[in-house]
Amino acid sequence: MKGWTRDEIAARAALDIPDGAYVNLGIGQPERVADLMPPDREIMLHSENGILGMGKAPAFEDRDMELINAGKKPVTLVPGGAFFHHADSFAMIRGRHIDVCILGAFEVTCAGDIANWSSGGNAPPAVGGAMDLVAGAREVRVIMSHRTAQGRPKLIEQLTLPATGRAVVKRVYTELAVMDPAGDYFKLVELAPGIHLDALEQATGAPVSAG
Amino acid sequence: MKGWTRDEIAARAALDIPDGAYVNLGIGQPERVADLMPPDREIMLHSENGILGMGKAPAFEDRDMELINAGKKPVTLVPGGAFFHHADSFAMIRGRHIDVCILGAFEVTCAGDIANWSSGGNAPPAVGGAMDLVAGAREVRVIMSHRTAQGRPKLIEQLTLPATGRAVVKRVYTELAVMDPAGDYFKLVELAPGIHLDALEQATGAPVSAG
Amino acid sequence: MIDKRCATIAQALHDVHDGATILISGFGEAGNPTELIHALIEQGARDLTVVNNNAGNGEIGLALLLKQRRVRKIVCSFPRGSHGHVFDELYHARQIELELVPQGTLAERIRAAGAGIPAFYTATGAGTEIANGKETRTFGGREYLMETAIHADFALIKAERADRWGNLVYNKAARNFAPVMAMAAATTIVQARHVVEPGELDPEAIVTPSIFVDRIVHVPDPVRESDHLAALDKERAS
Amino acid sequence: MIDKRCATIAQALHDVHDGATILISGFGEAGNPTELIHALIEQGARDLTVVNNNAGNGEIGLALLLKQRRVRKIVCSFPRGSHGHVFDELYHARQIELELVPQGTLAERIRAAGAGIPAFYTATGAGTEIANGKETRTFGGREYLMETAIHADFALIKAERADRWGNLVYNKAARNFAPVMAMAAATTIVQARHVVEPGELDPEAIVTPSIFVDRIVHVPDPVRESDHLAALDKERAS
Repeated sequence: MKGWTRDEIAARAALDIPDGAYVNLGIGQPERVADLMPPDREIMLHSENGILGMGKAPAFEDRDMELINAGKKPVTLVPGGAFFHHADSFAMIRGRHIDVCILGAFEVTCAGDIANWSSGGNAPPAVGGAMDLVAGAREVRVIMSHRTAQGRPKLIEQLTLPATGRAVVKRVYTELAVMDPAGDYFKLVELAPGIHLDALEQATGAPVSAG
Repeated sequence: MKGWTRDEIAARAALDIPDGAYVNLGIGQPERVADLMPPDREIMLHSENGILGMGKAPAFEDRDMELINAGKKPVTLVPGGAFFHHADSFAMIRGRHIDVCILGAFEVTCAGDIANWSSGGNAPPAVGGAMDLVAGAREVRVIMSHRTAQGRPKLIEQLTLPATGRAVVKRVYTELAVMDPAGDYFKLVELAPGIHLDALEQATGAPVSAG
Repeated sequence: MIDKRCATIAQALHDVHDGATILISGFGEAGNPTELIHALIEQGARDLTVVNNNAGNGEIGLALLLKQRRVRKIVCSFPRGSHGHVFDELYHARQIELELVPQGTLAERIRAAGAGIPAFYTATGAGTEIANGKETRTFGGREYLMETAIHADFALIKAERADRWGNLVYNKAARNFAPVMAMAAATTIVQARHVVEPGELDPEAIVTPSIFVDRIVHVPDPVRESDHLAALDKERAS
Repeated sequence: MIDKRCATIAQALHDVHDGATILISGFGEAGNPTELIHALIEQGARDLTVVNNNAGNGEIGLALLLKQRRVRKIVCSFPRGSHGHVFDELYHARQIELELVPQGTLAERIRAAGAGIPAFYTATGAGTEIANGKETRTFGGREYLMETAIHADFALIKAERADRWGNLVYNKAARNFAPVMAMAAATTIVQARHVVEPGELDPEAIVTPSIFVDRIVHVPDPVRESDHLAALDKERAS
């Protein structure tokens, strides 16, 4: 079972972002979405630590460790970007000004619950801005692999890990499909090429509706 | 009965303001305090509408109606002054960053209650920043005439007008005396020259203690 | 390409509906979006709820909107002024509803809406008439009132400079309520003295980041309310 | 004349008492007041409660303060990092207390303290472990948590420029928590790369007005945490 590559997933998620949107991208795989935006669209990237208008990573010799993103990596600022403090930054999030937030996740349920902050081990708990983002962004979307490395479904009916938020995820992009949490099932939006519905159902820990 | 002139009252109030204080002065008589500061002191004047570091009134031809104070009169900005928005301005007030606020008042009680926003007539009620100031400034002081034009005491035991705040006034300056609300009496701090204690007691609608 | 500039002021206000709640910036005459208000009068929406620190001066801007009987309710801290006769008459004739809010509570309630805070506590107004009908609660031995967010459909604000993304800076004390109002409305409409290209505003000095702004109208030479009031005084004296 | 500049960094920190609550600015390495923290280590106060977004990196600044066992409790949103071994070890040995707060709630709780708001409501964390033991309340059909202000005895922050009154501007994303922390502490102590005369900072662009600042120390060439971490990595690899 192949489906979409990681870049194809990111490009598919990028397709759903409207021109002019204010977007927050989670650390890791969601960051790729910025590089794969359709060329006709201009979007504005928000970073929790007080940046609107994040640009691409600078060359190593140009990096400024006082211009870093939420993942603590050096970035740049686009013309029209702005700096602000943390309370203002989270006012943007909490106040529903971020149009789209794309996060990674350990688990997402068909009710839109998400777990992405604690893998339940004995490492110190660390939540960062994840709970603020899922509670505040107008549209919370997730890019994730469909199953764990051990083959267990990550799109399920009930979270097994601690929740980041409840009933907040509107869309999930995986290597197999695009699906929308719809209450007690996932609504199929699009199948990856070469993936059949029964294979998707098999890989998913909750009902899937193609209708 | 003479006592202090209006400027002498303002100068007496100015004496109590420490060097380096952040001060908010109410509209009218309290504004005079700024002009009568001892020359060895540097204070920073706050205006509710987003100014720290208000300077003197400009010449008529230099006035800028986008640089006005809370009383809507043109002012200037001193070097080291700053502009900010209304929520930040009242964060300074509510968050107890204003060291001293000097207001006018219709009535003050020995418990420190103050009425200065509504004279109880049928004009539309208007509160402005008065309630925020009395609730938030670290030290609320009042400059007022001791009695009404009709000779009724304005320093009393119970407010007859709608309250601006309760148990907030720490010191009152009048033409007769400086007094501190002390619960069920006013504590005399200083008598104006030529004023005797019994005359002060007569003019005051609450017990006065000289001890 | 993102361009929030509107070709005409009418276009910027085309969708204001009857019954809308509208935040209007300004304190005294500093920061009043007078041209936007006049365009709103042209536009015709009525039964409005308006939130402003004051209640209009003379017969211009907000006072004129009131005079045209387009405002059902005003939420403000200080509906009085040397030229406040329009509001005064409506108030005494019981033709306008007034919600009086202490100035700092007003600013904070607007910010709360913009910041996703449904309610907060403040000591302002505890023990006064303002507390009537409000929940109180004690923290650390002191009494506080619970105050709720003021959300709005539109904000009309005035800025000094805007870029096409909607980043804004203001002029001196004309900043006042505009930054929090820009945060709290579903649609924020700005009149700006100068419109510049993205990158021309210093990113360290932008007061309202573009995320809070929806539409920009270029009004290079806004009317001065003080000129209007002086003319009004002269007319009355003669 | 008002002059908040301190002659020495030690003087700026002389009155930090055992058991104090201290806000420390910074996110990643941007905005960390490393020299102030090192001076606090010299100064000797212990049993501290520290509020910071993270829990220190490498063996510098906050991590070094932790390593010296001077911190009883840390309040933060993300106590993890590629160089977070000092906190990790203390945490696993149960030698430090952790209060985990979502990042936006942390910023807002600090701002609330600075703005005189004892408590507010937020949807962040509703329905999660973060809600345990917290009051919840429904507004408009949605569940919110009540969160309370975080007051502090001291704030240690880093700025780009300060004048002698204490007006501050920052550098890019090094601004982060500093403006709200400056508001929330009884005593705010600033290390600034540049110290200038009043009037040199543009009054329209001042981020932290002087009212929030108590002491200023000139630290023209602060250490770069990334250099320290690179050296640490090199040492370990060899």
